[in-house]
Amino acid sequence: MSSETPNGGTPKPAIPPPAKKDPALNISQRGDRLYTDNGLHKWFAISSLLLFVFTVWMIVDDYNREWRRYQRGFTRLSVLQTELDRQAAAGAIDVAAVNALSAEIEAARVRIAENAATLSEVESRLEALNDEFYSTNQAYLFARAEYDVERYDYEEAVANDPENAEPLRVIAENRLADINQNLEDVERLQIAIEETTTELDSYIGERDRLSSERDGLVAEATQLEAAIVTLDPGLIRTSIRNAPILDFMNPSETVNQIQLQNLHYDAPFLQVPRVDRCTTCHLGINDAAKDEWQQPFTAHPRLDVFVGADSPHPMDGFGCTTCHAGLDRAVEFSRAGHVPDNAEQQAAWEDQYGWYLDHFLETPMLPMDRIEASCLKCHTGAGDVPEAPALNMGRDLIRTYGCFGCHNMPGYEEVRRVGPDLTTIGGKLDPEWVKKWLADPRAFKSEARMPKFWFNSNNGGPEFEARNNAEITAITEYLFSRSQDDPLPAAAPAGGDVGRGQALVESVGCLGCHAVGPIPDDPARTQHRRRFGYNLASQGSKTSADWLYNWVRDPRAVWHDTNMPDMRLTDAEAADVAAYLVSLTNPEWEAEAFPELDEAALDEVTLEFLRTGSTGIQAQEALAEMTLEEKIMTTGEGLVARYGCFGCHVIEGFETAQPIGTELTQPGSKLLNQFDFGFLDIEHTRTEWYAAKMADPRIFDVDRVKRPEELLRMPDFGFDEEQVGAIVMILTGLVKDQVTPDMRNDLTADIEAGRGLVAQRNCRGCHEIEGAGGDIRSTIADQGLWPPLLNTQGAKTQPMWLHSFLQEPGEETLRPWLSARMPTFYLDQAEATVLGKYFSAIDNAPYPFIDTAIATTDESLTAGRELFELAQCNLCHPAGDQMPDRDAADLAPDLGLAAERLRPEWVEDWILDPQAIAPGTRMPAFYIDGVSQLPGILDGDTPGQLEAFRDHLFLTIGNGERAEDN
Amino acid sequence: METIKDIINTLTAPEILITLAAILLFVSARYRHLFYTNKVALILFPAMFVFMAISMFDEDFYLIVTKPDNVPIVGMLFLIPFFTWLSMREAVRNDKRTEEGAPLIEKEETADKVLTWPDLVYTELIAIVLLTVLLVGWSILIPAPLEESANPAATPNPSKAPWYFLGLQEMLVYFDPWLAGVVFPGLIIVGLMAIPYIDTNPKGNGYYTFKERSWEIMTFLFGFLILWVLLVILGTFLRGPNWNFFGPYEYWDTHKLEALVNVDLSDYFWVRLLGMGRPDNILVRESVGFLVVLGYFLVPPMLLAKTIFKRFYENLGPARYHIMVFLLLCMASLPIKMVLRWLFNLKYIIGIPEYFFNI
Amino acid sequence: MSQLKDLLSNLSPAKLGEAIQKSQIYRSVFRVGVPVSDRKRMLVMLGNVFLHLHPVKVRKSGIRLRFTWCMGGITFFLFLVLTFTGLLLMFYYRPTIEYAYVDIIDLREQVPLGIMREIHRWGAHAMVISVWLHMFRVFMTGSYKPPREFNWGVGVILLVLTLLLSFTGYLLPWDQLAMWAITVGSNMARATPFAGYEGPGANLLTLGENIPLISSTSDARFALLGGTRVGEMALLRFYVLHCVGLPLVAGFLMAVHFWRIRRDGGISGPL
Amino acid sequence: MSKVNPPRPAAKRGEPADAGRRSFFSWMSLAWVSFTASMLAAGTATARFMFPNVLFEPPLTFRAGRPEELQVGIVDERFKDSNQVWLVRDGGGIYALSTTCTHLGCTPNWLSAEQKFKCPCHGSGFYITGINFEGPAPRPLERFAIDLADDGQLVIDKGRKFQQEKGQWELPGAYLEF
Repeated sequence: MSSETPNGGTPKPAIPPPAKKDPALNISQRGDRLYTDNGLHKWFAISSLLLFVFTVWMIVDDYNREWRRYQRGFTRLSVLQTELDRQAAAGAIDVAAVNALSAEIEAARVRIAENAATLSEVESRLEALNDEFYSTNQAYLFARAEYDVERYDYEEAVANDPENAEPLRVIAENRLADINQNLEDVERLQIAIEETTTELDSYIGERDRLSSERDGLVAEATQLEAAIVTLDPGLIRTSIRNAPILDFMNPSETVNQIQLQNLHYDAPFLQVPRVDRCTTCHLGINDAAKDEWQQPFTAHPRLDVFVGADSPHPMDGFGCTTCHAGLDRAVEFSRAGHVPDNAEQQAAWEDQYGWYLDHFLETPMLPMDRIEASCLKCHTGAGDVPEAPALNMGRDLIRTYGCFGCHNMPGYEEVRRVGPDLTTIGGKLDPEWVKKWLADPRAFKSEARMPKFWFNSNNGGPEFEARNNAEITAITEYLFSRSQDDPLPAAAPAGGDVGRGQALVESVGCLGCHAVGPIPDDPARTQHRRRFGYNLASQGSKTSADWLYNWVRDPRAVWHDTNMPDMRLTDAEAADVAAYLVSLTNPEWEAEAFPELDEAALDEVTLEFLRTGSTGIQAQEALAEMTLEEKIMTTGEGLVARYGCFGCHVIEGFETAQPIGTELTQPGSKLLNQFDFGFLDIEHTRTEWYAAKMADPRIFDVDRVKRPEELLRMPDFGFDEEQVGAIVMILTGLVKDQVTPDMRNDLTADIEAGRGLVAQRNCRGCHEIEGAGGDIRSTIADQGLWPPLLNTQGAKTQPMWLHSFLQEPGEETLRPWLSARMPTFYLDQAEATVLGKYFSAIDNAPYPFIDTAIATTDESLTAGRELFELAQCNLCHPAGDQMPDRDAADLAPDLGLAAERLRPEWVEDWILDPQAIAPGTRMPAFYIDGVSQLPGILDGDTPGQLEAFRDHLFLTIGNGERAEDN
Repeated sequence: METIKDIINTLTAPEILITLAAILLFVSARYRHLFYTNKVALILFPAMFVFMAISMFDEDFYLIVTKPDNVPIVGMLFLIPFFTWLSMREAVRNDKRTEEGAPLIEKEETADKVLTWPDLVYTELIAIVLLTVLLVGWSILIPAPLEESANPAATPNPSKAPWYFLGLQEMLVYFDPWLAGVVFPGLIIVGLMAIPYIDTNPKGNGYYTFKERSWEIMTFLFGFLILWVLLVILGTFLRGPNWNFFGPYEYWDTHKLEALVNVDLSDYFWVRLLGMGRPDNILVRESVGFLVVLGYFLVPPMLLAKTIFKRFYENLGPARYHIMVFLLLCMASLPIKMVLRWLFNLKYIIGIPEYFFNI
Repeated sequence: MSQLKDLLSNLSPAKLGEAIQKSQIYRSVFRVGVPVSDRKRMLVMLGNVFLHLHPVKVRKSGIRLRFTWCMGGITFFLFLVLTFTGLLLMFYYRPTIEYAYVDIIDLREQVPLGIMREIHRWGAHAMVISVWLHMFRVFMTGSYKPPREFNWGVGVILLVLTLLLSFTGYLLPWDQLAMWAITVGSNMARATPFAGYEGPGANLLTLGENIPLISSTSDARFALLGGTRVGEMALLRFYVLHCVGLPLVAGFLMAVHFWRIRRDGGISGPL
Repeated sequence: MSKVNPPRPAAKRGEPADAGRRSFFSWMSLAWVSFTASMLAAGTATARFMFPNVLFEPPLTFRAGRPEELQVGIVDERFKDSNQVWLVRDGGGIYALSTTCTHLGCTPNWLSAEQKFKCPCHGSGFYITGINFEGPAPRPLERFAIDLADDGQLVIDKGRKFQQEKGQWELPGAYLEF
């Protein structure tokens, strides 16, 4: 600082006189230097080299993305495959035909050469004509443009200056005359050109036709060859267009994306359109020919349902992450949110892709066993979703176990509580049974649906025993004290027969919804709908014959809100069934007795309730003044509220109580930090939490120190692993993602409502609908006695008939040979309409009005009669009063009802190919590949014959309406 | 191994860590000619590095240290001690030279001026290139963090301010937001800007020295290293869910509970000392607090002016002296409040939540 | 042929260099030529708009790395890096809550050289540290002492601006990290005495008995966020401040800072 | 950094420090070559940054309904806004016209009364076939590849275009015969 003034004065940089130091002197050897030049250069060189290396590294690192590897691999494989195809196509070329054509072409050439002089004359004529046409046409166009202007001038004058319009009109009209002349010239020339072209064609046309024919023979191989060149234009070209930095100019390796304007990545409080980039690596996903390829190139396994352009969920409209979840924009394996299906796959992925779970990803992909959860985004109804067995199982479980009783769940707001009405418990059960039942429902029958509240993992220790028994006793006594025991409508007549009863139960259709004892292993899930109703095992140890008699005779008279339909049993039949059910007992159970009440334990519980809202001392005093009866009532009422019994049962005084469970409106989007994992050593994910909770609802109390009233209260349903998985799937599938209404255009409210009602009434317990159901068939050996398939019901029956049949199925007997009967479901108008619309909607059939008037001719009617006789329809079908002489099991439906029941067009389809509509039907096929086997009638004309069948059936047999001939 | 980890976990508790660091700072300054030497550096910094490297084997340590946004603080763990050591070493050397009557290191060359081109310009260019290399390498190896998209409904646990503000967030444990978040930051800025005007010591201008300005340097080091950098490091590495303290080798358990019950001074005075209820009138209730605070800012300046700060008072004149003491008292209030909290669970000296006025 | 040989021999790098240096274009741009003599070295420093930030000669001790740690220069260079990368990032970033987050994802997933974001972020962190170390060094060498008191003050403001720049940039990715760091940070503003609605004295600012003037929509925090929570307006405000407001002020003050270094005698040293 | 240069005896005037000079040049040229190379690399990288790998625009290939939906001689403007394409059906088939004027890229209007496309920017006129006939437009409107998908829908591929002046309208794909 010696030369600079400390007060901020500018130091004048004194330029030293050059004489002092020699500028030519090597500067680095001078004393007034801090560094040597060489040293600085060396440092600069090293750091610059480093900089260069790092810059290149940066570019390469940025360029070298994972997806490029896959795209290269895919191209390589595609080239190989195309080459194989090309070789196959080349091998398939008919060489002889090609050679023959070549020879012919040569001959044609020769002929052309012979006429060379004529040909060139025609060609030059054509050229001259074209020239003339051009100039004439030009003149016409110019004139036309002039005319347009003049016409506009005239029009404008008419509007604004009418007095001077007339001369303008004249000008325009004159021009129009010219133009028409021009146009005529043009058209004349056009004709001349056309004629000359035809003339020319007569000389060279054959050669051209032959050439294109020859090209057609080798077209496939040529195209494939071109395709190979497109795929692989050579190493140098490929490398240059995909080189780092240069790859913005028409690269073949690109990030592919599907933009979905109607589907949103659901960020909080806003919706960002999804941009799915999955196809950047999954390159063959949409190509059925690639179904055998390795991941990530393989085609989607179900192109008929997903991704395919013709499927209900085409890729362009639905993308990938809508169902699979994951980060839509990601193009790197782990960041995209891939989730392994199992530990084995996880190990393989870690090895192969360096897989890790991105904890910042809100929606990682769903593993394959839970992928069906995504269906819930659109398929919001309560019914079954086609092709989603696990999802449907979960919905079955929620419906039958009534999760919505304690938890608010979307879609179940209107569904009634699943448990029996307890306001009349005294007339049905006795307290001792109820206590034992509450203590362990599954000891009574393994298929009990009542969950276990006591003796679970958090209150099962010996120190809880007296307390549990006191609680059970208090609740039971409380319920019975509140019961209004209306007398049963009727007493059971004597003489019910166990054997007859059993036969009835097994034949009239009870087994569509009920099973007796455990259902054997059912991996294909063909019998699970028989769990819809309560299992009938051990009934005799539970209720009286009187009660059962009244129940099966007319369920609604006992409980107006029941789902049980009326089987229309006679009194005697009802008595038989009651007798059979009473005979099903559980002796082991009956031998057990429930322990006596421990009053001290009861006091403890009572005190807990008294303490709320008052001090401990007040509570003690109040307790001391209470009788045992009062204690039981106080405690019972408190316990009903604490455990939320009213969620499933109607209990007097609790009709409007609010459900006690956690709300489950969007459990799949619930934030992870809102879950209490306690001290449980499981992975901290939503799925794991739900799975642990469902397997043992009290599990999160493990290692926690709590007072009894603070313990977790959710009861144990005894779900097995599969059931846990199914429920967890539903829970994780209920997410906040919104789907715009357009996405559901093909999934109408009619279909959703119908599917819901079908599930609610368990129609599929007996019938197959949309390809699923008919569970009762496993109990009926004789195929002829199976309930009808309803797969094409909408196309088959008339809506009006279906409507009335559904409401009153007892009115007419369609299939008198069946012992199983369509029960009366007491469907109201609205419900019958829902089903009618549903069946019509899934078959795309018109609803509700259809035209059954048939246009026919007398000839057709006669032919129909003949056909009917030749085909011997009445061998199996009753028709009006004609009854075939056969076993009931071998009969077919009554044709007398056809005219009012069936849709005419369906009848034709049915007769043409019954197996196509109902595979396995015993209806014979009269047409093989659409060819009539009765050539004698109507000259064997298939459509004519089908119409004749129809006409006979509807007009002659069914007395249907004949349309006006015209 | 586990025992060592447990010991370290215990030692890094805020009260112990801050106390230990303060002691280390003062002891090392006292014995600076022993501590700030090349030998110590050659042992200390490799040791720190080995310590970090070994600690990386601990899962919890690894998790918190490798969080992308924490990487700068890991860098700071080395940079700040290194530069502290470097400046103190230079200072110690200079002081020794002064004692021996030799010229300062800087002075030795002062007369010798060099041309800016190329000596300075060229070295600057090299520095730029090397820094770019560092930055590019850092960027290639560590991707910038990107978590879930913002969600006002889901508060992450813990929620932390950007790392350079974590000192303030740590201060919020001890002071109300209006103090820790507004007044103190304001005072830090004002105080920093006031330094040249308060520090009238003409010595030590333009060279490293400790002896000639030990008071200024110790105050600054205490403020910068302990009350800022250490709190940033503490806030980054040792504060977990619910702003609970977690040792470097401790799992961040969301459910960890700490007893954080604390009481106001008014409570101590009226309830515990006088055995009566707290008065209803706010001013009466908090009168003790007001007296303490007023006393804190009024009494020490006068006392100090007569005793140990006599020299300052004489040199600076009343205006500068009082500003300096006020700023010092504000700075000292943080460690004082910390100690009071640790020892007596004292929450507020003045607690008027009715008017958001808590000290 | 011999002419060609001449031409080729003239093509040696040295001769080519000479030819270039003789050309009018070169001389019009670089007035001085290659600074091989002391005089030219000085003229370079005086004649170049960037280089004349430095004096022509500096004290040897003043440019020793051991003395300066190079932190001021590093800070300035980082500011330039951040300006450059920030400008590039602005091409792909839309400051709206719909797009902010997905734009950042796109920078990561598909934008070529999206590494600009990493350089920007880590550069910002590095700049905060280098500013601290710069101030640390300045304090330890007592370089704030006269005549440099004012420049120290400017430096303190630049420190605050650096922190604010980093803070406003922290929100822009619009992820949880960003939103909550800013929420925690900006919540302090609501405790501003008198100006924050939960600050001491705010409830004394009333009209009459019961018309409070300071509420959550009229306090200091609102001014910062443009709303009562960290939302769309906050994102926009922070974006504008981050990209335009604060850099302008910082650039202005940097000019002052550098100018004052020269005026106050260059890099400090013992008197 | 290299160590401070100890004061050396000043070299004699005029002595060329050749040995130093050689290494001086090699280090310096290495330094500046690699520095320049890094700057060039960084510069091209920055330029590359301006070309993102994806395009947020409607896909080049789209489905345009069934051919029966089009009437002969009527210009179908359904896809004008979304995809910048007119579909025209004439007696023999269907073609897809670009809505971009070949003059300066404005979008012409279809004037059904005059049976022409008229560009509002500089008055270029095109026939329904796309041939230019008036105004400054240098060449006819371009046509896009059109094909029939398996499900019977029209597929327009804007990635392949056909220019009349190059004779490309005769190529397969430019015109869907019907």
